[in-house]
This record gives sequence, C-alpha cells and structure tokens, in this order.
Amino acid sequence: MNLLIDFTLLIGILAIALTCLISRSLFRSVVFFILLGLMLAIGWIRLGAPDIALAEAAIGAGITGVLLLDTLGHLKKTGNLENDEPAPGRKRLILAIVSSFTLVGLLLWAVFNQPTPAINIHLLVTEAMPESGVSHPITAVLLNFRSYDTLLEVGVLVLAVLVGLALQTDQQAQDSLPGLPNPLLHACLTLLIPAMLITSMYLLWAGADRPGGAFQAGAMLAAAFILLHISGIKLSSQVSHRMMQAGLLLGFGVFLAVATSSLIGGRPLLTYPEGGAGMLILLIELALTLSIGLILLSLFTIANSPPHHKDQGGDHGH
Amino acid sequence: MTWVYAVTLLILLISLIVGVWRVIQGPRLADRLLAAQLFGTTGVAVLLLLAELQSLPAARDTALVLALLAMLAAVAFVSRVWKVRPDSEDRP
Amino acid sequence: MDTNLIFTLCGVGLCGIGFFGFIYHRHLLRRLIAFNLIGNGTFLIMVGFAQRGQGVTDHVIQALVLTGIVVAVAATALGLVLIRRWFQLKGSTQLPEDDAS
Amino acid sequence: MTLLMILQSILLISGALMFLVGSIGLVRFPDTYTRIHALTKADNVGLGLIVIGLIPASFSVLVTLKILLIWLLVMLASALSGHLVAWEARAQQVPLKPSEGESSKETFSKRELSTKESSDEPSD
Amino acid sequence: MNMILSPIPWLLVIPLAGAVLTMLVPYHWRSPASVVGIFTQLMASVVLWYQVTHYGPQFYAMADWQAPLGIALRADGLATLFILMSSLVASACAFYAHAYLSLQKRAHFWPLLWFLWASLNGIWLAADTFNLYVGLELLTFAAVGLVAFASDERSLEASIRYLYAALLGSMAYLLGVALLYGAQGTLSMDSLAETWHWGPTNQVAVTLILGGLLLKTAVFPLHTWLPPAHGGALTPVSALLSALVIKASFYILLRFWIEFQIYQFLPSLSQLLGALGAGAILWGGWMALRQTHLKMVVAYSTVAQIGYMTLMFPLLVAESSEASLLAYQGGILMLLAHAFAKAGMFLAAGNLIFCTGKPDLVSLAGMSRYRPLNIFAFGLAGVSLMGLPPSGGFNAKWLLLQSSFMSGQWWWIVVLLLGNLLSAAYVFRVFAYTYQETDALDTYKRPKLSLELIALGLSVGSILLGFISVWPLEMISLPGPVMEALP
Repeated sequence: MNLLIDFTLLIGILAIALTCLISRSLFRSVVFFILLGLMLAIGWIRLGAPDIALAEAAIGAGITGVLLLDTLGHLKKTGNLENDEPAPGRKRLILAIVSSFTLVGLLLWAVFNQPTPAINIHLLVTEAMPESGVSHPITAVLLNFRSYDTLLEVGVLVLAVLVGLALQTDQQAQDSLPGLPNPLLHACLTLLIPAMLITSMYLLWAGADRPGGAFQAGAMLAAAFILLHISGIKLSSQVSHRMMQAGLLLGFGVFLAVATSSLIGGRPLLTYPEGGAGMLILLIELALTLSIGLILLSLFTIANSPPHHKDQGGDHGH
Repeated sequence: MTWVYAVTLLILLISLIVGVWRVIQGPRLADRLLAAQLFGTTGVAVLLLLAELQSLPAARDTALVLALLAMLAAVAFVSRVWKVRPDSEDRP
Repeated sequence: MDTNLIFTLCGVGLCGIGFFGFIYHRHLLRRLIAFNLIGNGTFLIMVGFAQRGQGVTDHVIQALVLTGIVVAVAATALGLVLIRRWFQLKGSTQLPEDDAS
Repeated sequence: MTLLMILQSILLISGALMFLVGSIGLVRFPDTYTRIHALTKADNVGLGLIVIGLIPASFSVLVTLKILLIWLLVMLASALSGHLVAWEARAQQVPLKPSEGESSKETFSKRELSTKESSDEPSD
Repeated sequence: MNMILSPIPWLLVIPLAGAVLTMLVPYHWRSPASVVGIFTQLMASVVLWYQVTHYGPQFYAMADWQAPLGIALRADGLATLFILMSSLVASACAFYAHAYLSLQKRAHFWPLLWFLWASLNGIWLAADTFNLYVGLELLTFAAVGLVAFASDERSLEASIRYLYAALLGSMAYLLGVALLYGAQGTLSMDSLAETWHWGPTNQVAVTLILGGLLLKTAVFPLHTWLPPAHGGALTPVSALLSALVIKASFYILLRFWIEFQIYQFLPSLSQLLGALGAGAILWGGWMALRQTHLKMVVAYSTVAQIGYMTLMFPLLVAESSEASLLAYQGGILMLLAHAFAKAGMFLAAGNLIFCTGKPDLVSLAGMSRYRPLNIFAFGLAGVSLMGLPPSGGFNAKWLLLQSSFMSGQWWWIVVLLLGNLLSAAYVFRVFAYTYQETDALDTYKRPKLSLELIALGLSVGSILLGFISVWPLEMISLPGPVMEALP
C-alpha cells in the first residue's frame, strides 16, 4: 500500500514537473511550480524528512511561488506574460533531449550500482548529540557540527539582498504597486498575522527538540511580512532604512560575533562554551529568524521598486 | 486501521490528479488558481493522514504551515497578476 | 523497491526534466523554474540516495538539503531581481542569441 | 474492529470522497463562480470530516486542538481566497458562463458592483 | 600550536566582518574601514605563510568537531600560496577600485569585495566537499553582483549569463557530491580519498563534478559566458574576476583530480581535458585577435590562458613521476603568473579606456606617446602572457614543455608554440594601434597616477615571478595531501 502511495506521488511529481516546463502559458508554469512544491512537501514526509517538508512548504510552495507570481505580474504589466517570443528551434530541442537523456542515463547507472558506504556518519552524530546543546539532530548539525556551512549560507542570503540593493540605487524607492483594499482581507489579517507570528515562534522554539528551526520560522515570518506588504501595509514605510538594514544584518552579525567570541577565548572558531551551547544556539536562531524574515521580504520588495537610469557607460567611473 | 488511512490517502491523491486537469484547462487564470487552492487543502488533508500513518507528528506542523500559506498565493495572484490588466485572458 | 529508491528515481526524473528545460528554453523565467526543478531533483537524490545506502534516516544529509534549499531560494530571488531589471531596461525576457563566440 | 473505528473509517473515506467530488466539480462546473462553490465545499466539509475522523486517533488534547486549528485556518483561507477571487472576478466583469458569456446580460457592470458590493455574496 | 595564534580563522572572520561593517557604516567610512581590513588580511596571510613554511601544513577543526562529523580546514603549501596570491591581487584591485570608482559605486563595491574575498579564502582552505559548494555559491553571488552593479545593459546581460552558467555548474557539482556521499557516507575530502573506490557511482559523480567545474572555470567550449562578463564589468571587477574568481573552481578541480587520483580513472579523459585546453588556447587566441574592443581582447586572452592551465591535466598522468611533478609545478606557476599579469593587463586596459573615453582599439591611437607608463605596464603583462623570458609565464611554459618532452606527449608542444604565436599576435596588435597617430589628442583625459602605478606594479609582479619562481615551487612541494597523491 505504501508503495502504491509512493508511486502515485512519483507519477504526480514527474507529470507536474513536465507540464510545468512544456506548458505554453507562463502563468500555468508558475501554478504548476507551486503545486510541485506541495507534492514535494508530501514526498519529504514520506522520506522521513519533516524538517525539509516544513522548509519546502514554507519556501518552495510559499515564498518562491509568490516571488514568481509577483514577477509574472510585473512582466504582464507591459504585456509580456505570454510566450510571444519565437519558440526555440529544432536544433535546441534535439540538444536538450539528448543531453537530458544522457544525464538521466548516467544517474540511473550510478543509482543502481550504489556500493555500501564505508562510513556511517549518523553513528557519529548520535555519539556527539549529548554535547551539542540541543536534542534535535538536524538543529545540532546545522548550528553546531556544521555551523560553518550555515554561517556561509546566511552570508549567501545577505549577499543576495546586497546585490539587489546595489542594483537599486535609489535607496528610498518604494514598491509602486498599490495594496489590495478589500475589507474582508483586512479583517482576516488581524486573525491571520498573529497566527502566522505565533506559528513562526512555535517553529523556532520547536527546533531545539523537534523538526523546525530558524529557516522555517524565518520563512513563516517572511510570509507574514509579505502578506502585509501585498495587502498594502508596508513595513519599509514604517521603519527607517537604517533600521531595516540593521535588521537584515542582525542574524549574520550575531552569528559571526558568537563565532568569533570563541576565538578570543582560545578555542576554535564557532565553538560554544561548556554548557552554553543551548542558549547560544537559541540566541543565534532568534536573530536569524528575524533576519531571514526581513531578507526574504526585501528580496520581494527590491525587485518591485522602479528602475533607475544612471550615467551610461560603465567604464568612466571617476 | 492503517489500510483505511492508506485508502483515504489514495483517494485524496487521485482527487489531486483530477484537479490538475482544471489547471491545464483553465480557461481563466482564476480557474487555475482555484485548482491550486484545492491542491493546498488536499495537501493539508494528506499531511494530516500521513502524520497518523507514519506516526510522524511533525507532518502536522507541515500541514499547519501549508494552511497558513495557502492564501498567500491567492492574495499575491489577485493583487499582482490579475489586477494589472483587467481584460487579459491567457491563451490555453 | 523502497521509498528511498522511489524518491531517488523521482529526483533523477526531476533533474532530467529540469535539465531539458534549462537547455531548451530561452525565456529567462522558464529557465529559472527549470533550475529550481534541477535543484529539487538534486535534493531528492541527496536524501533518497544517502538514506538508501545507510539504511536509516540520515540527519546530516537532511541538514545539508535545508542549507541547499535556502541557497536555491536566494539564487532564485537574485535571478528574479536581475531578470526584472533586464526587462525594465530592454523590455525582453530573454537574452540575445549568442553570436559566433 | 470497534464501532469507533468503523465510524472513523466512514468519516475518513467520506471526507476523501468529498475532496474527489470537489475536484470533479472544479472540472465540470462551467464558470469561475460555480467553481469557487465546488472548491469551498470540498475544503470545509471534506477536511472537516477527515479532521473529525482523525480526532479519536490522537490521544492528546494538544494534538486535537492543533488539527482543529488547522481546519479553522484552512476554512478561513479558503473563504478568503474564494472571496478575493470572486471579488476580483466581478470587478473585472468575468462572465457567469464563459461558454455563452459574450452576451452583456450576464456580466456585471462596474456600477452594479459598487452598489452591491457589501451585501452581495458570490454564488457560493 | 596554540589555537588563538592560528591565522586560519581570521582569514575568514576578517572579510566576513568587513562585509558586515561596510554595509552598516555611512558611505564615507567604508573605504577607511576597508583599508584597515586589507592590511590585517595581508598580515594574516603572511603569518600563515610563516607558520606553514616553518611548522608544516596546518589543520583546523571548525567548531572543534573532527573531520567526518565536523568541517575541517587545511592550509598546505598550495592553499597558502593561493591565499598569498589572492591577498596581493585583491588588495591591488581594491586600492585601484578606491581610486577609480565614484563614492556611490564604491559604497556598494566594498561589501561585495569582502564577501568575494571571504569565499575565496574559504575555498582555498576548505577540505569538505559540501563546504566547497557553499563557498562556490557565495563566490558566484559576489561575482555576479560585482558584474551587475555597473547596472548598464551590457553588464546586466553579462551578469545574467554568468549567473545561469554558474548556477548550473554548482548544481552539477552538488549532484556529484550527493552521489559521492551516498556511495561513501562522508563529505570530508580526506576520508573520501581514504575510502575511495572506482565504482559506477563514483565515476558518474566525478563526471558531474568535472562538468560543473569546467563550466564554472569557463574551459572551452563552455567558455561563452566569460568574455562578456569579464569584458563588460567595471575595470577593477574585470581584473578580480579574471585573476582570481575563475581560479577558484579550477583549484577545486585540481585538488579533486590529484587527491582522488582521478587521473587513474580513464587515461582518455585526461587526453580529452587536454584537448579542451588546446581548443581553448587556439580558439581563445584566435578570437582575441579578432576583437575590436580592448577589454574583449583581454577577456578572450583569459579563455586562452585557462587552456594552458588545463594542459597540466593530461601531463599529470605521465608514467614518470618527474614529468608529472614538472607539469604540476608548471601549471601552478602558470596560474600565478596569469593572476598577476591578467590583473595588471585589465587595469592598464581600463586606464587606457578611461583616457580615450572609448572602449575600442582604434581610438588607442597615440597612446604610446601620451601614456608611455601605462603602455609599458600593458606590455610587461603581455610579455608574461606570451611567455617571453624573463617572466613567470616563460618559466611556467618552460616547465610544461619539459614535462611534455619527458612524457612523450609531443602534440602538446605544438599547441603550446602555436598558442604563443597567437598571444604574441594579439598583444602586438594592440601595440600597433597605440603607435598610430591621429590629430584628436585634446580630448584625452589623464588618469590618476596611482591607477597607473597599481597596474604597473601587478605587471612587474608577473615579470618578477620569473626570477623568484623557485620560491612558490618550493612552497607547493611542502608535504601535504596533494603531494602525497601525485603520481
């Protein structure tokens, strides 16, 4: 029975993915992409990975979907929603088919000849768990055993916003699209937003011993911010630009500060002091949640601000 | 009891696949979006059932997240995609 | 045939479909979606393949996939920012065809 | 198999069937407004049945509360999104039946909309 | 060795903190803060160099967790050499950018540069396959941002091309890492090398990783994204990209190639890589000869130079270990010389373009009389690229030639010589334009002296490398994982 469920999911996911790419309407592609996120969230639960399912539900199906929809609206504004550009030629089609079949063939060959791994890293994780300061292994890996990766990854997020800001040279530029003046929507917001904020905090707090954590919580927070933003309540007009920037950097800054503080104590980078790991991880996660929420919101709003035409010619920069 | 959950799940998955038809068919943007909305709700039901079937309580949290984000897409769609050019229809 | 293998195969399929779309399409938004499909396929392979080998739930690879998902969403957002800017400047959603280079 | 289990099974399966009916309705109904109807039925009743069916399986009060909360949220979300889509559809004068929708009788005009907005619910 | 004295964490913390600081402080303070950062960074690099040469390779366990569970960093001779190289070149480009860019542009440049620097140092030091992936993504984002922030059409198009190519490359790399993890259960490069066995899974994984990294390094014929990106960016950015950024993926490729002994997998694979390198040398040189824009000439010259570096892969397979050592040394020296020469050449080209106000070659007329210092800098860099003695480029090519002789792979000699002729041709072609005389001299602008001196300094560095080649070669011959795995 389980196999039947898995197979149905497999067929569903692949069918949706294929339709997503070959569909002629761009909007349909985006809707299928959102549906794919949903199916994948179910798939991750089947794989026993609820943490990823949470992230996929919040980020894949939620945030990315909204970002794509928003871009679509942007392209549509000038009548470019449809695929009105010439269809790719036959040569490209043959190239694409051949190379994707090659890839699939190679991967299948690799998958069906899998050797037994020589190292069982999960044994090491189980062994080290008591010293990690948390009781959920994934949080332990993310914020203790492999916290260096996470630090760089938060750097990647900050960097994405930074590039967006560098392109948007007018600092005060606001999202030009109006809000949605629907009375029922605004009435529901008073219920939904608190629910989202509480869920975000719940996910953050759950991360210590159950699936959840800063990324899922941050994505939830971002969803709340974006919902407010779309409805016409713009966070960027409530707080100053500088405050916003400090908020964006808070998570990365706190993480880096905690990481460096261990150096001064003569221990390797990112080491937590004896017994203080749990507290520090919570502190980092709290700051990360807020920052990730703001970063995802900024990535959503940056793209909306009006274009800026500046001095032409890149190479006369004096 | 397990098989009841499994059968229920299968029916839900089949209903998902039926819903895909509407997304493909359209003919309006709104219809596609409504189908996606139904997908979201069905997904919530699937996740709640999986939580019991696999005794994985975290699946309920995933359902909670989905339930909360279900309308984000609808709001984004109405305010951003649909609002801009009233007379537009996308061609099938 | 177990769940891990099925989803590994699903990942292989997603990678193939995504790779096809990435090469075939010229519309930048579609190519970005295709990239996301490859990404999701890769993540499925990561977890399914590792868990199939280890025979247990592998928390390390799940944590890595979380990192990967966040990086992918950042990449998508960055791509969208660039696409919109490009669209504002040129009014086009694809890049000019490569010349002889 | 106890009586409770049988009851549970009936609830779950009829809930799932409700979803199936909703999906079919979405496919079969002729216009956007009636499709909203199909959608919200499935959401509210189908999920409700499944949630009630699942309550006996969860032994803790917290879990029960959580799934009830999820149900409530889904109802809120589907009501809201149904409303928004219908609201916008009317504002954009989407015809009641696209198959014969060219006749102006069946489309809402902007003027009608502004006067009726508060009282008139969509076809659900 | 006391942990607190190790410069390894500081090499990462300083640039990351620099990025945060330069994003927070007001515009006017960003440059002074960065200058302080640059000097501490240079100091940390020198301290690391001292420690590695005196106490041998350094290992560092991040967060105090040992390798298969945690993330290890290691600074062997090769990593240290690259840290020194990137510190020197990046500092030069940073000072150049400070003088070259407007206040507004500079304000955005600094945090991007710091992220770029952090990711470079992270990659040089990394010993973990997934950590390398995150490092590569950080590098990609920073580089794309640097290309895009000129925010004109050309640079935007180039940055989109670059982003898409780089994303596909990293995804292929990640897929390979996933397969390796599934087959061997570890991400640490040392434990991967220990438990390595050539099954189908590993072969496919290696293929994917090679493909992804070749795309990111812009090896012919996957190079099409490079010339517009490097030619279209602002001058200091072009120099950074050509001199350092492409080296990162090449470095990972090299480490994988040697440490996992990929050369044993399929001899024809290394010949294929060599063929790609040969294609790059000839095609890049030919295209450089045909460009009408100065910076595009330099950008295509990068494509060709990547080809020379790729030539070391087939030579590393050689039966005689002496020949493979020569190839290894030649390749690394090539890479170093190219970093300095190309940075110098791009900066000199940028100065010339600033002078004339036009990007094309024809408007260079009269420049050799008007800006002799600049032309001299361009010429010195050209000497190294052409491989004329005495220069780093000459020594590198000499080593590669010797290795080809020794291993009997004479066909690469032909490619090397032909490539040299092409490089000479495109460099002299630029010179020819600068010697022409027209009468429109009054419209020229005078660049700041510091800009010309920085370009000259880098070019002189690439020549100087010819006299002190022994020193980096000793450095990379220090015991370490790469030296142990060499054939």
